[in-house]
Parts: sequence; C-alpha cells; structure tokens
Amino acid sequence: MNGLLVLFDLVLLAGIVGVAWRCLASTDLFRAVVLFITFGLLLALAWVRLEAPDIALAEAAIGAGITGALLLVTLERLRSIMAERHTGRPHTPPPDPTGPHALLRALHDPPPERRTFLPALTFALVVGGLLVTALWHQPQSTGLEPVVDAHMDVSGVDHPITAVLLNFRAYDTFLELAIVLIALLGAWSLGRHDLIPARPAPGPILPGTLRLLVPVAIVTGVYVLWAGSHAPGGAFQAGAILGAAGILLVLARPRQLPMAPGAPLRLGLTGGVALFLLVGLYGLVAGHGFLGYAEAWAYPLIILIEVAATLSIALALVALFVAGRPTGDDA
Amino acid sequence: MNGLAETLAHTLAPGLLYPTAGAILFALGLYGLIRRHHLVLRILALNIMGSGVFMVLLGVAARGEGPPDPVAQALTLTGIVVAVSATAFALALVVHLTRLTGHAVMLPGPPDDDVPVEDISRETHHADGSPADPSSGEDRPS
Amino acid sequence: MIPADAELLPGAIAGLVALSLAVAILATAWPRQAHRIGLLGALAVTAWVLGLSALFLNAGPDPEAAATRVALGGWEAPLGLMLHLDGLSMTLLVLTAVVGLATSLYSLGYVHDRIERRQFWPLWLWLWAGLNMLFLSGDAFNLYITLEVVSLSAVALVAFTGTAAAVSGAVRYLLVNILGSLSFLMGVVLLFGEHGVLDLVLLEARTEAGPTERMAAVLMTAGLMLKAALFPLHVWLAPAHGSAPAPVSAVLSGLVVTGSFYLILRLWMGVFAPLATPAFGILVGMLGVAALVWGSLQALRAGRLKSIVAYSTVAQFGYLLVAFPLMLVDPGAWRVVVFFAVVHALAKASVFLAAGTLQHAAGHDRLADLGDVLRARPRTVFALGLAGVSLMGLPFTGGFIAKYLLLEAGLGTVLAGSVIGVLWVLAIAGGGLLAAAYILRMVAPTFHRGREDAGETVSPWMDWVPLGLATIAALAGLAGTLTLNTLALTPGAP
Amino acid sequence: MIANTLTIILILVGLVFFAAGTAGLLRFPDVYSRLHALTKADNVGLGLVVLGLMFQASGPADILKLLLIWVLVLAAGTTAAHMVAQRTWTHGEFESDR
Repeated sequence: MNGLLVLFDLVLLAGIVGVAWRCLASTDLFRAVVLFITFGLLLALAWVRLEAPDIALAEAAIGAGITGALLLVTLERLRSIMAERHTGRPHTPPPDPTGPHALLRALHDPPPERRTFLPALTFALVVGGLLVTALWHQPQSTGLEPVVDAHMDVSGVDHPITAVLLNFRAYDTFLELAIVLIALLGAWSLGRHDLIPARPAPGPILPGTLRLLVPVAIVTGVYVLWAGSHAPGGAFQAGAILGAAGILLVLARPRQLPMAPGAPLRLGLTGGVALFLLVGLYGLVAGHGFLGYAEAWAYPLIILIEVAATLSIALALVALFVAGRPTGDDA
Repeated sequence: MNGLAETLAHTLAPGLLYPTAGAILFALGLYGLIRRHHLVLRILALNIMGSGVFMVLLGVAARGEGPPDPVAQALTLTGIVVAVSATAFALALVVHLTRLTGHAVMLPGPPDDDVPVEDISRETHHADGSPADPSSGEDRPS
Repeated sequence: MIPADAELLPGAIAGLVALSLAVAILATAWPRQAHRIGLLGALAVTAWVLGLSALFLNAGPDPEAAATRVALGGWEAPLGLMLHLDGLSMTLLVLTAVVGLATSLYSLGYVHDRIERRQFWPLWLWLWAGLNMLFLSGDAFNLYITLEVVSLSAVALVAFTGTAAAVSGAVRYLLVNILGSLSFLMGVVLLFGEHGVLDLVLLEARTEAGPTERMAAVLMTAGLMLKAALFPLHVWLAPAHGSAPAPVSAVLSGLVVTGSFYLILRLWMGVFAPLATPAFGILVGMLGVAALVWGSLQALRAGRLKSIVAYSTVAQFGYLLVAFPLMLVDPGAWRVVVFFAVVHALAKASVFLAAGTLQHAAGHDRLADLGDVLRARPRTVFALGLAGVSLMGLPFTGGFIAKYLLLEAGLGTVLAGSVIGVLWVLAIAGGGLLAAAYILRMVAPTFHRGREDAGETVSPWMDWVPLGLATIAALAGLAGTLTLNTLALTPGAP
Repeated sequence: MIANTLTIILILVGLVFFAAGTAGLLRFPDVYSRLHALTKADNVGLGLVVLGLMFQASGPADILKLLLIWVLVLAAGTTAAHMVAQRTWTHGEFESDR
C-alpha cells in the first residue's frame, strides 16, 4: 500500500513538473494557458495528498479557475487589440506576410534564443540544487501544530486553519484583503477602456445553463463559507466560488456589460477591510489588543468578518476580470 | 542493502519528496522567466515559481507524525490570494501596454530612458487609455 | 523615565497601524474626497509618528530593553504576530512621515486633475500605510505581506499616468518585485521548515550557520536587493523611477528603496548575523564600488533630469553596500549607514520634487533645453542645489556628516591593518567627487548666459515644498546626534 | 464484500471509458470528433465511477451528493462542449490545432 502511494506521488509530481515544463516551453500562448490551468488542477490533487483540503479547494477555485479565466480573457483582449491595430491601420504592413495568422503575433512567442540557454540552465540548476541541499538537511520539525492545537478551544472556531487565518494571524489576512483591493485599484487606475471584446451572442445554451448553475454556485459558496468554522472552507474559497459565478454571468452577456455604479461598488469592495478594521479597533479600545476579540465574541465576530470578506473578494475578482473602472467613477 | 532501502524510504517520504519537487518547480519557473520574452509567459513562469514555494511550504508542513501544520496551510492560502491579485494586476498592465505599443514583449537590455515622459501635472489628462501621442511613447517596437 | 509612557507605547504602535490603514481605506471607499482625506490623514499620521517617537524616547533609556513588542490580538509569538518597534524602525518611521508629508503637500499642487486625483491618493495612502507596517513588522511572513502591499501600490503609482513609457516601466518593475517577493518568501519558507517559527526574535535565537540559513540568506538578500535595486540587480530602477510622476519618483527613490535596504540590514543584524564573514563583506563592498562607478557614469551620460536623479540612486546606494565591510570591522558603523540612508532619502526626495517642478514648468526634462526655466526659477534651483550639496556631502550638511562618519569608519579599517580598506576609503571619497560632477551637471545651465523663461505657472506647493525638504535634508546634520542616539536604542545590535 | 467488489468493477469499467475518451481526444482529427469522444466517454465513465462510489456511501445524503456531482458535471460538460463546437463553427479551428 505504501509502495502504491509512493508510486502515486512520483507519477503526480512527474506530471506536475512535466506540465509546467510544457507550459513554459510552448510557443503558442493559448496552449501555454491551457497547460497552466491543467497545472493548477494537478496541484490541487497534490494538496489533497498533503492533507490540505482547504488549499486544494482554494487552488482549484482561485489558482486554476479564476487565474485561468483571467489569462484566457487576457488572450482574448490581446487578440482583439492586435486585430484592431492591423485592420485600423491599413498602411502598416503585417509583420509576417506569409501567414494568415500574422495579426495574432501577440499570442505567439518565438522559441527562445539559443544564447540564453546555457546561462539560464546553469543558474536554474544552481538555485534548484542549493535549495534541494538545504531542504534535505532539515530536521523533522513539527512546526506550530501543537501550539495551535493547544489554543483551539479559545479561538472561537473548530477548524484550525480558520482559527489561524481569522484569529491568531488575523493581521495577515487583513493585509491580504488589502492586497486584493490594491491590485484592483491598480488595474482601475489604467483607465476604463477594458470592456470585454465584443463576441457573437452566445446563443441560448450558456444563459440557460447559468440559470441552473448560478443558484447552485451561490448555495455552494454560502455553504463553504459557513463550513469554514468547523471544516475545510472559509471566506477565500467562498469568495472565489461566488466570484466565479459572477465571471460566468459577465461572460454570458453578449456585448455591453451593465457597469456597476461606482459608489455602491466601492462600498462593497472596501466593506471587508473596513469591517475588519472596525472590529480591530474595537478590540484595541476594549483592551484585547488590535484585532483581538473577547473569547465569547470570537465566533460571531469571525463570522461577521468572513461574510464581509467573502462579498468583497467575490466583487473584487469579478471587477479584476472586467478590469475597467466603473463608469460612474469619473463623473 | 537494508541501509539503501531505508534511505530510499526516507527520500520518498512526502515530507521530502514534495519539497524537492517544489524546489524543482521554483528552478523551472526561474528558467522560464529568464528565457521567455512574452510577458504572459513570464507571468506564468512567476506563478509556477510561486506554486513551487507553496509546495515546499506544504511539504514541510506535512513532515513528521501527526496532523499537518495548520499555520503553514493558512500561509499558503494567503499566498495564493496574493498571487492571483498580483497576476490580475500584471495582466491588466500587459493588456494596457499592448494597447499602447502593439506588443507584449519585454525586450532584453536596458530600455531607452531618454524618451520624454508625459507630465500629468501639466496637461488636462484623462486616463482613458488612449495614448496621448502614438509616436512619442513607443517602447522600442520590435 | 515616566512609566506611563512605556505603558502607552503598545497602544500607540497598534494605533499607528490602524490609523494609516483607516486613512487608506477611507480614501479608497470615497475617492471623490480622497485628496482631502489624504491631506488630513497625512497630517494625522505625521503627528502620530512624532508623538510616538516622543513616547519612545521617553520610555526607553535602556538600549537592551528598548524594543517594544505588541502582540496583535493578544497572541504572543510563536502563535501570533508581533509588531516590533526599536530605534531602527522608529528612525525610519519618522523619515517616512517627513518625506510622506512633504510628498502629500507637493501632490496637492502636482496632481490637480480631478480624475487623476481619485486614482493617485488612495494608492499613495496604501503605499504609506504599507511602509509604516513594514517598519513595524516583526514576523517573517508578515514582512512578505507588507512588502507586497508596498510593491503593488508602488507599481500602480508608476503606471497610473497610463503612458507607454510609464506602463512599460511599471511592468518591468512589477515582474522584478514579484520575483523579489517570491525569492524572499522561499527564504522565509526555508527558515520556517528548519525552525518552525516565523517571529524574527525567536528565529534569531535559533539560527546558526547551517545550509538552511545560508540558502535562506542568499534568497532573501537577493530578493531584497532586486527590490532595492542594489547593484548588480538595478537595471529596472531608472526606467521605473524616471518615468513615474514626480511625487511618486520621490517616494520610490526616497522611501521604498530604503525600506528594502532596512530589511536587509535588519536581517543581517539579526537572523543572519552568524553568517557574516569578512569574505562576504568584501564581496558586498566590491559590488558597492561597482554600483558607485556604474551609477555615476550613467548619471553623467543621461540626457534627462529625472534619469540623472534615478541613476544617482543606484550610485548612492553603492555607498550603503560599501559600508557592509566597514560594519564587520567596526560593528557600530551600522548606525552611520542608517543615518546616511536617512539623509539620502530626504535629499533624494527633494531633488525629485524639484525636478518635477522644473519639468512641469518647462513641459519636459531634457537637460539640454532646460536652461531658460532653470535661470527663471531660482527657488527651485536653490532647492535642487541644496539637496544636491547634501548628496555630494559638502561641509555643514547632513550628507557631510554622514559621509564624514563613513570615511572615519573606513579609515579605522585601514588603521586596523586591512589593505582592502584603502579601496573603501577611495570609493567613499571618489563617490563624493562623482556625485559633485553629476549634480553640478544638473544645475550648470543656470549659470550660462541666456533667456529666462519661467514656463508654465507652478502651484505654490510645488514651489516651496522641495525647498523645505531640501532644507530639512541639509539641516539633518543638526539632528545627527539625536538620530544616532535613537538608533542606539536597538537591542541586539552592536 | 459484495459492495466492495461492485465498486471496484464499476470504477474499473468507468476508467476504461475515460481511457477511451482520452485516446479519442489525442487521436481524432478535428475538434468535433474529439468533443464527441470526450463528452460521451467522460459522461458514461464518470457515471460509472459515481455509481461505484455509491456503494461506499454512508447514507442517502452522500448518495444524493454524488448524484448531484454527476448531474452538475453533465450540465457543465455539455455547455462547454457546445461552446467549443460553436466557436469552432464561427471561428474555424483553434490556432494551436495544426
């Protein structure tokens, strides 16, 4: 049995490294992106094997799902930009007159130059080799598991990862929400040009399926959020599921998106961090320290923060997918 | 012979096997980052490097007896969200760069920084994504 | 010693974090009023930092007990996260507040377009909050998160004008930053795997010179060197700093780069202290000399005012690297290095702000055609010159004291019998001469005969703030003793 | 014992369908026939695997969840296949299919 497990490990890891290699070696960007999504799904399997179901859930939803959607829509945007440039300026000759796909140049990367091969290989081998050496010399330390375990009964929740994320190391989680927001502010600061390129109407099938799937996604998201207090799940996974549902809705609209008005959208986006800050300040004033909770209040406060965080993350992920800043913003 | 089997069993334990694979992914991403020029591929390479770091972290957390370290898992979760945020922002920048210059390739070597820059303090400038003067800002078109 | 101060300190530290975050969140939620929120917030944060420093100096006369650690949420390390305030972080917080306030006031005039304003202020306030949190963080993983807050908002600020040069500089800057962060994170993961803790103080107690520490040191230092643009990992700096709007360049060159340097110093004085050997010091010192020479030559060649300033950052940070071998001989020298970094940040920020004013007036910053505006704007030129003099290290400026102390430390190395010390002395002295050359290059057109043309009108903020900041940089010499004494309140450091 | 045997047999048969579908994906010449191989084989294959797992379920709730998974995958797979086919119809073969 143990031998079979080792075999599984080896096959899985070989697959992961192989897919990553094919992804980075590919000259066609579409192929690279599809391989990257595969890579994310294989990683989720690896996380399950390492007894990290929370991370597997997050990897599948965020790492493979949302990142994959972002990459694919980026390729679609690059394609449409290039097509526009080439049809819009008839004087510019296509760079590669031999192929009909010349205007898709933005979606191709020529094979790397030969001269970078040896230096890059040497560098990567040295870094990898040193890393492996250092890792093989490490002791079998138990990490912080016993410490977390000893404090679980005062954390307010029953799931250790949620306890770490929203109680013991809540400050990290707070800043993480801030980072999502900053990335969105950065994308918005580039302008409000980025409507999704016009596509033919998707026909009745996609909207029909969504009518079935979106309610299921919402129920699943709420369940995952609620489950986070005692089982794998939590705000980030739930936010990613709801965000994915939102992205699907965006995709099902054939052309123009109804842009969300600026003010409510901003309020929803900052709700997560704002609530976190208020709870943190309350802790500071009440004498539990910044971001601290009274033991009796820990559970309701954690749930409250998680609900706000879920909504903010879902909104931010959809907004990052749409990428342009809301129209009302510039009024 | 027995010693060899023991070493093998030790080496193939998930607490060592997965960190090793993580280190390989890290190095592989680094290799791709150096060799590929298209910005989307470079972003993919950085993501693969990041996954390598997470694999080391989770592998290290799974070492030893007993349940895996929840702190390491929480850190990984945080790391994944940070990675997707940075990726989304980077992709938005790449789309914008392509819109302005017509390519999404970061050319090797130091760029020509004697190109004058637009001064937002001076003109009435609307960041609607249209290049102010298409001829002035081209970043060394290939 | 007033005991009440020591009791107030933890609350004041957490309060600073909360206040800077609150200002940033408020500006994000209400972008229409972002500039007003930003101005009030800048004043409030500066006042809070000054109050905090008064508390800190009153509370901690004993260097070994001067670090105040705040357990967030009441959870002590290793379970929870600790904020950490000592003389080093206090100094840099005050520096950030001074430069931050100056930049905020300048931006009132500089970013006047109402739509630009809504993009600029929230990002700038996030960057400032990120820097404050970076200097206060005492946990390895939390450092990674705060580094990401700083770098993402910094990249967004570089890109937000949306021009091709800015976006291309920003993309490069972002990729470099992500790579640096990942490298740093890998080092954190290695340390965590070996020792099972993330708190810097606990890590420091457990580290010795093993393979994990060596590899982690390489990864984390290389990652931070990338972010700090320390030679030879500096290629991205000039495009990003040179093409950003002036207040952003000032903050990037003055504060963000200093933040990464602060972390390198903190790690090498704490966790990686057992690894510092003379050979390592000499290697780093050599890199510093190379940076000094290369950056200065590029600054002498560059055609644009802001490019000159950006390359001078590469050169000036060479000094910081040259100081590493000195620190190994004279452990107390690190305080001089930090003092130098502080003076550099003040002077560099005011040079960038002055350059922004000139660029605004002239509509470009090509040095060759800038003479008319330079001649007509003596106040800005005086700010440029005054800050430049500080960068060069002429007598009676903050820069002079810093370089003098560095030189003294270098001579001490020579006297201690080290031959290579001669190289450090030559580099420190020669670097000053090179700096003089490229700074004179910036102001030289003023003294040529020619037309005077004030160019576009300039808001009073843009006119006066560079001068004020340059004056502070020049007068920083007067605060030298205070700074060095504050820095002495860093436990564990020599 | 019988339940275990049934589970093993059903999952093995399901895997055969997966293998056939994958072979079709790799060997068939154009997008439409690949989709045909993939969707049909995967739907039956997954159905058999789900059926096999039902014998291991601890209660009706588990069985319901497994069924739900199958139905949702069917719905998503059908839609995705439809969209891929539609895109191919309007845009031609994908760039990466040479």
